[in-house]
Amino acid sequence: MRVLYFAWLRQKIGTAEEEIAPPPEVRDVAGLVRWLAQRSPAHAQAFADPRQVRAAVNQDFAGPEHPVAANDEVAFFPPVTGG
Amino acid sequence: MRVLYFAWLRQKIGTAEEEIAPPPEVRDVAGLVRWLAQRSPAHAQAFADPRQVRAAVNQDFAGPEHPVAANDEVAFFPPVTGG
Amino acid sequence: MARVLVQEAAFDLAAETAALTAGRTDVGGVASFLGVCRADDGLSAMVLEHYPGMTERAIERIAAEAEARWPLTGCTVIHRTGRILPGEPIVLVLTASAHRAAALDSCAFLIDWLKTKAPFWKREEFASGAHRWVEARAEDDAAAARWAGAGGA
Amino acid sequence: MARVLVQEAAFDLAAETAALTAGRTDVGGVASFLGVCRADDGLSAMVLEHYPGMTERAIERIAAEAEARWPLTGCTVIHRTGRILPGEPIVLVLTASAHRAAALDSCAFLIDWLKTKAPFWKREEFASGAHRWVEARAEDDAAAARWAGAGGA
Repeated sequence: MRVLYFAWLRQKIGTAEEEIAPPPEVRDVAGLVRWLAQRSPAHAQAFADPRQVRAAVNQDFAGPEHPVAANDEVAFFPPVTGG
Repeated sequence: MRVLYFAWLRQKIGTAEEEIAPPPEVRDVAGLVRWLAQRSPAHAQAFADPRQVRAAVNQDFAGPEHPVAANDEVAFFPPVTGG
Repeated sequence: MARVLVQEAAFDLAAETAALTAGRTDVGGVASFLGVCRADDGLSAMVLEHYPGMTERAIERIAAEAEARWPLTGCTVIHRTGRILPGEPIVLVLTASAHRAAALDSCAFLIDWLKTKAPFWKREEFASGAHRWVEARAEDDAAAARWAGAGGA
Repeated sequence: MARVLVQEAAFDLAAETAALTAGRTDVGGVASFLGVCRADDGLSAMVLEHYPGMTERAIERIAAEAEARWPLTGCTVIHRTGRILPGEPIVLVLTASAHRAAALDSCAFLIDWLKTKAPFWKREEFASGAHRWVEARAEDDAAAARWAGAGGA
């Protein structure tokens, strides 16, 4: 599974992208967040307030219950501020 | 009194502008329209349907009851179609 | 104060837009509406007549009203007159503000007003040689009326 | 189909506008919104990050929705990324239609959407050396929400 980070999530975690292989019990975005938050203190800090984090699965916005699978591209980022 | 005509009123009356001296009983825009309509068959035709005619007195839109005086500039035209 | 021009000549959209942001850093958005001559029903040209003097005054007054209702940093209205061919621009409204809503709303307000209250008259000329004066449209009056009482200030 | 560009380079407003009317006579109006970088609070630069791939797809999708909701003859969205200085343009939305209301409304719809749903993130850099990520604004969400369910088609 490919995970991307943008904006301050990228800065806090210290990488823009990582290849991960979460265990089978990680089935949705919320489960993936919980699992990622345990990878390092930096991850824990980045995901400390889930209300500040948005996700996309395969380049579509996705809520906490959205399923994730082995070949997905999952991105995490703050609320968007374009325009 | 200076009277200006625009668009099809100008075309029907055959002039863009005329200098007139209506009698003292012509006190407002409606009275001026009635008086002008009697000046010629062309004037009568131009003012035949007063609902199609708008007026300005001294370059401000004016309704039928707006007063008119000797030194005024009074304009008649159809509803505007700019933009 | 707004820049208001009534002229036969074409105008330069890029230069007019640049003038609203040149040398300043408090402009967050520039909204614009460019009205263009369509060739409906075989139209070959549009001839615009106006009331010199009154037209400029009336546009300056409504632009001042827009500047009072919305916090604009700049406002430009250019309306052409004379003979205009299909595809050519007729009118340009530009509004600039720190925030986009003020720019977008005031731009719509001004073009709705120009359609219903500015002393311009359009005559359509057709390839057949026929011509006719454009009639005012009730939907334009309705669009202009929705601004009455609304907005800030 | 809309023209959608996400790029670091500046864009040419006049050329983009001209492209929407070139060679056609069914365009009655072109509405545009140009978003510009302000220098609030001593800001020295804005740095825009995006999600390559998703950004373009998301904009193309919303532009297609605008084209379904309003009878547009053309639509262009250009959003810059990277480092942008105060006074420089950030985003351009252009919509063209036979009638002005469709152009004006769809332009406002697209810029409201870009502010709340397009995957861009802004970081502000200040003359002091400080920097901060811009936070999403509730009023932008409200502006975008007013389009839900409204509009034609």
